[in-house]
Amino acid sequence: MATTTMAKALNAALADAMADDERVLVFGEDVGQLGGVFRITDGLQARFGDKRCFDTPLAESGIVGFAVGLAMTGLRPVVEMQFDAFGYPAFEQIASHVAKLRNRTRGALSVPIVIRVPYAGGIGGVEHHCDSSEAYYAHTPGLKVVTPATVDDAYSLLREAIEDPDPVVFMEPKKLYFSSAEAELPARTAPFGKAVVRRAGTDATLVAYGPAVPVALEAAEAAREEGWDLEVVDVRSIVPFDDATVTASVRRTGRCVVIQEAQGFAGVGAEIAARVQERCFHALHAPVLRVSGLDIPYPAPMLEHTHLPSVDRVLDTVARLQWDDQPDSRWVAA
Amino acid sequence: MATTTMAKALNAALADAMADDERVLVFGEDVGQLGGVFRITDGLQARFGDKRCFDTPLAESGIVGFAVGLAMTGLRPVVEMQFDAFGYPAFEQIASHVAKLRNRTRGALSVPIVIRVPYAGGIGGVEHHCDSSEAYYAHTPGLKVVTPATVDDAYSLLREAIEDPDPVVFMEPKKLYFSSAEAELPARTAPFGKAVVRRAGTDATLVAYGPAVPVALEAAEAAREEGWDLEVVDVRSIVPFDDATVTASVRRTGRCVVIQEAQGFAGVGAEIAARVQERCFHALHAPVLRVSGLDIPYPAPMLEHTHLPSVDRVLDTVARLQWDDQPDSRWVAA
Amino acid sequence: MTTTPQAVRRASPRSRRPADAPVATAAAPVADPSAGLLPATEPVRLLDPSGTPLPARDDYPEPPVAELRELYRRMVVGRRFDIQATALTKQGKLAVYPSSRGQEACQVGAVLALREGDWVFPTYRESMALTARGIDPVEVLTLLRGDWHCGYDPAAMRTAPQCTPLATQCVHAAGLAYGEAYQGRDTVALAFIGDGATSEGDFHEGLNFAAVFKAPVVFFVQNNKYAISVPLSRQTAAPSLAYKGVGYGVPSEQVDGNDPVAVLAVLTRAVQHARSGRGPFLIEAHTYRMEAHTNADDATRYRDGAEVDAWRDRDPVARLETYLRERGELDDAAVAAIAEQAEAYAADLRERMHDKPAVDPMSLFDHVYAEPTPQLVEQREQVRAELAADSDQEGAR
Amino acid sequence: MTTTPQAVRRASPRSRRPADAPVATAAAPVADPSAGLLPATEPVRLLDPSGTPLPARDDYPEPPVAELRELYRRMVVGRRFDIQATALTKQGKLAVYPSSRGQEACQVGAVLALREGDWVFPTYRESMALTARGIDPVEVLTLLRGDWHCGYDPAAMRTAPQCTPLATQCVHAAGLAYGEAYQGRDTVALAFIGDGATSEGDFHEGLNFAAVFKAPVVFFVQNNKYAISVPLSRQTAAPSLAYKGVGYGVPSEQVDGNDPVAVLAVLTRAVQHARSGRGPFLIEAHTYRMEAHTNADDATRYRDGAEVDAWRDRDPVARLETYLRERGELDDAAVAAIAEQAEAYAADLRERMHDKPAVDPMSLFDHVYAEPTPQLVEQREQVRAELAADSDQEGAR
Ligand SMILES: Cc1ncc(C[n+]2csc(CCOP(=O)(O)OP(=O)(O)O)c2C)c(N)n1
Ligand SMILES: Cc1ncc(C[n+]2csc(CCOP(=O)(O)OP(=O)(O)O)c2C)c(N)n1
Ligand SMILES: [Mg+2]
Ligand SMILES: [Mg+2]
Repeated sequence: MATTTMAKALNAALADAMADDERVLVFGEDVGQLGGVFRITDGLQARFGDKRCFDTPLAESGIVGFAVGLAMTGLRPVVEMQFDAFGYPAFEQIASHVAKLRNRTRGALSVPIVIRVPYAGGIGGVEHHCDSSEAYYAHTPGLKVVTPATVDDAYSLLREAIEDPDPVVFMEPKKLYFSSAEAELPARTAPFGKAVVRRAGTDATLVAYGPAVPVALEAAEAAREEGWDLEVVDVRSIVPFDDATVTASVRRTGRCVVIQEAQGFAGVGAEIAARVQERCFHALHAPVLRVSGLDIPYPAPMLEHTHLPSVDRVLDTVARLQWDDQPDSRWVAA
Repeated sequence: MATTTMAKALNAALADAMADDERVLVFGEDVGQLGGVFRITDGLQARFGDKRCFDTPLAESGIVGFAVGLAMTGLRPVVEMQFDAFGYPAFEQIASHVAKLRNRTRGALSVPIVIRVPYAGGIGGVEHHCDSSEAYYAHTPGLKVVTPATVDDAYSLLREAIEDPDPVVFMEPKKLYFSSAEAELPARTAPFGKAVVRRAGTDATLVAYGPAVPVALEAAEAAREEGWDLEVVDVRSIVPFDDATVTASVRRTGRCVVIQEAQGFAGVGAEIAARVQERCFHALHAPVLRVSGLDIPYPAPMLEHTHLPSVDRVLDTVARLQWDDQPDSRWVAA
Repeated sequence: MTTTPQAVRRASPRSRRPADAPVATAAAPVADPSAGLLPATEPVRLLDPSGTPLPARDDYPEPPVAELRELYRRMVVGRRFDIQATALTKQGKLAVYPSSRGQEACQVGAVLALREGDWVFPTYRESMALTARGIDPVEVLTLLRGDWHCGYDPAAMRTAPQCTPLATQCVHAAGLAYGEAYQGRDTVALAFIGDGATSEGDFHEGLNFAAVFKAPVVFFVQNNKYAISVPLSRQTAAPSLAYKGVGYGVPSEQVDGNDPVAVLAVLTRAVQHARSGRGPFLIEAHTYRMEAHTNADDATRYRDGAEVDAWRDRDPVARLETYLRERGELDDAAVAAIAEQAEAYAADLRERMHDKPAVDPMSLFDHVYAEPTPQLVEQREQVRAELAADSDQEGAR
Repeated sequence: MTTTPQAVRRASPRSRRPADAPVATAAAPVADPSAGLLPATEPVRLLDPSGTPLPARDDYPEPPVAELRELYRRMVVGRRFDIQATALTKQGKLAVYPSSRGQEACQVGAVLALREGDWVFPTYRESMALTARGIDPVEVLTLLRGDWHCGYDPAAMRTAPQCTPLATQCVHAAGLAYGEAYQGRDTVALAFIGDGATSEGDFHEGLNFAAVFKAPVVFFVQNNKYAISVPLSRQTAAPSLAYKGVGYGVPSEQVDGNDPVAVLAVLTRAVQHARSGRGPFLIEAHTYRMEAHTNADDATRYRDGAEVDAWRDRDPVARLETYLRERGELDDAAVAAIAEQAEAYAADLRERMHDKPAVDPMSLFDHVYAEPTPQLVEQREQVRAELAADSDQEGAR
């Protein structure tokens, strides 16, 4: 086992996929000679040539639309949107074509494209570089949306994304790129559609994904001091979603906090909270609570820590899980 | 009081706003001489001249971006995205500029633009003409998102949208354009941020917006036969959301079903369900349930009725509100 | 008896071209860097509006007469189809129909210039192009009848689903053409686009990607003067839409879009250009939409009858007929035979469109993903239960 | 003492132009429809790379010498600012800085060609343009220091926030310019854009809107040969980026972007063109980014030192200095005085950037909407409570 970073694991996944399958092409802005602004595609052009890994004109709608055309010829495009907010120019191509082509043609055409999106903040990035855009994609039927929180998941989910017959929006938490862990690559972890219990606990379940997973784990550690034994579930696969693992956990613990970095309103966390209370109502001792980014545009670097879900904010929220079985005073009608 | 349609009310709102405020300009695709494909801008060019109501090149990102520039000069642009899915090419302009300009500049610049989006289905429209895209906007901080379900709300909310100092995405339910009602125009109804109880009831609350409101009302009528007296809340203003009215209703009734036409996953209904259970947990006799469109691309006309939330689907869901206080058998763990 | 026009029989598309599709480099400024890129100032025209041949041109040799006869035949069938489809809207058999009457030369000419293995990227307006391509007319109308989105098998017909989000197909065509070349096939992609849609960003990005990757795409702008109600003067201040090519390093040409001979000649050369590895080509065809945008549109709101009438005199079908008759390539009997074919085609269509098709609601879940997600499986069971309850109720009545 | 360069004093922008901004109509094909629209094949150049004047041109008269001296002064100050900003990144006072060294002639020349009341639409790279425009350098760096997004008041400075989403500012500029004209003001909008960003759809839509609405916009492409690591050859196959104008009916010109005299001359004429109601103008300046994309980038990965060295010989600052000295408009003393001004400017900036600014987290809620929504009020109270708890804890320590 060697220590490696998530960035390196993603790079290895791309390289291994390209080595195993000639049809895989990697392209986007600065992914060629530069190896990507985060070096996720480092060395691919040198190793596989500039026909298999190449830079395109600077135009995201073009990149995604070009990938659609390539996929129609049987190729397997893996494209990079350089940063989250720079996927927006491609939104029409993604929502109206990538997501729908299989459906529109009753399966005659498919678009097994991987759209890699480095997303979320916590890295002191300037505006438009730190959006959490996963909900836009998760709300669009026809797309799969996955996001790793660990090094070996980064490798495995990306390999699976490239092999998947459907388009996958692959959300890469930027702040975890240089997190490292022992990992034996090539690793294969749980498949799409499976959530994973990262930490077992008995008192409440923290459900998190992507950049929020380490926050949840840290909060769970800190919660021991307060006498709470928290379970942490890493969603990994937002679409398809693993109801079974999440509901099993919440039924066991009877309490649930959902954590996401994105602004809260109508985000993925809302969906998870809604599902959990639908399915675990009688097991719940308290409402399902949410911790998320504030409902504001992503703030400037010096203020991002106030925006981001912090361990303290998670613990405050856990504290509101009505351990005394008394209603939350905030919501008691005047 | 005269009988009028929602389309006519919207047209009147635009005309009155233009008459009252010289700064209001109306533009987009086919809004000039043609008066819009739904005739919402009918007669505006003839009455106010082709400098105040005009056609643009066919480019939605351009239309919204042009509106941003115009708004910077103190004008009040009201633009039309011809159909829901044709707002997607403008998504970057909307998410990265319209939503954020005030924030980015600490209030030095503002973008009081109204983006009108005829949305949702039920009219036998071909693909890409029937998307429910409200969640994309509602999830984007900095935008207000409203949607009328009645004729006088259509007038009043549009007038208010044009007067509002913030950008407003104004979602017009296409299938209600030609619904008519007695209305005294100019009407002023409840302001932004207020939900309205459209039907009082005691047994459960149906929360709905836009095209789902008539479905909710019809379901509430039909439910009388089953012995249920249902309250119907029309959300109207998705952002800002009226927690007070919704939670007051659910606390009274103890049961809640949220209805939206959009695909369910991570939609506005998820947010509402999550909020309601957070805030009304101890008043709830059953989980908050949701009725929505299926998680599929909007289907072809001949199949849309299977997709759309129907009165029957609402009643089936109401039936699952655990009237016997027994858990929903679907979710009882095996 | 099949009334579907035969697909053109030409060489198969699989071929010998090497897999390296070189990437263009921006040339350093030279004497006249736009040489060979700008279109001629006047549209190419080989027949005058009355059908009289103009002086022959070396650059655009007249297509073989057999092709012109086939062009005529398909145009006649296409027009008959178009009339039939419009009639079907009145009978409530079609939800909506965007007629392309007046654009027969463009729609059929473009398709005839292609090989069977080439790809077409049509918009919603290209119904006649699709019938000319040999697609079953019932399948062409699936979208507009509303039983499903795309009625034909795009892979089998080498024809993308008709594209509604304007201009988005331009980048698909670039990607497909590049992907085919990358895999050593000499496929050409032809992207149809309207005048209005050239204002969209994706037109720009599609041309640019095709040019930079030297992808064999023909971008074929049918400038029919309107985007729904909006006249060309609101779309552009350019001398003509063909002048957009030079900004991408893409050669371009204008053509009289109501001159079927010129359309076929110009398209044939453009397709050759693309197939020979010289990258994309842009064509602007000047034509006119004789009908309203769709049957649901009211064109009298934005254009006057005189304008439409003026274009009646430039009818492409009559023009080609006159020419072929003058050349002795068509006589009353042949014209009548083709008209009869067209009638049979329409009658067959009418008949097959008579009954509402059976559409299975459960199929809604089949093609969202390769395998439905657990969430969709749940929703499918719910719908199945609803349908069962409905049919129980009906049974009970 | 203020070290901020003074804003140019020219006539005020409010003016007498009538409110009707006519809409262009596409011209019918004429003899040479591209006449007056295509750029000259060679970039305009008035000084050779060593600073020696080239033959005078009627079309581009040399700007008044007072303006050239001012140009020089601001370029020197700009360069010093740029060096200082880069140094601040190394000291951890700035998160990131995209240097524009090498592009001084473009950045300063463009701003100098404008009146105070005109509007500038800069990208992230235009720091020198902003300082030349008279914006407080600390406010220019707010974005990159990270205390807020836009540090200056755009309305007061008639300068839009620096735009990161590439090319999106092009349509804003079109809208603003049209809105100003609509209200009878003769404001010109100048939109900066990079070579790479011309590939984005919004560049196309911006040019097109400006052209169709005859909006007084100057689109100023600084072709610095790279988009981060991607060379121009990957962006376009066009003869040059200036050739994109004709496709919109927009006249264009190329200019040697390292020739400050030519830049000011070409920009001045383009601004006049726009202000006179003749619609937008497109300029491509050939220049070079001497530094990496930002301090975080490693340019050695994609270009070699020889290429960079070759551009050192075309340094715009030295070029103008030589020329002004040769003309006797600048001597050692003047050069030293300006250098001193620049030093003072940098010292002032250094000092004022020394301390981390105080940023109030509660301000996060102030400008999302004109009034915070009830949801934001709730979140604000939560954050207030968190901060109070934090400071209690700190107090308790
Ligand atoms: C992105 C997008 N915006 C708007 C529309 C609505 N729309 C459909 S057809 C049309 C006009 C298109 O005009 P043109 O490109 O000239 O093609 P034509 O219909 O004349 O063949 C419009 C605005 C659309 N389909 N897609
Ligand atoms: C829409 C969008 N896509 C991608 C990026 C990321 N990005 C920032 S700068 C840049 C290169 C821009 O190159 P160019 O336009 O030539 O300007 P330059 O940086 O050379 O001044 C890229 C790709 C972005 N900011 N916006
Ligand atoms: Mg048209
Ligand atoms: Mg550049």
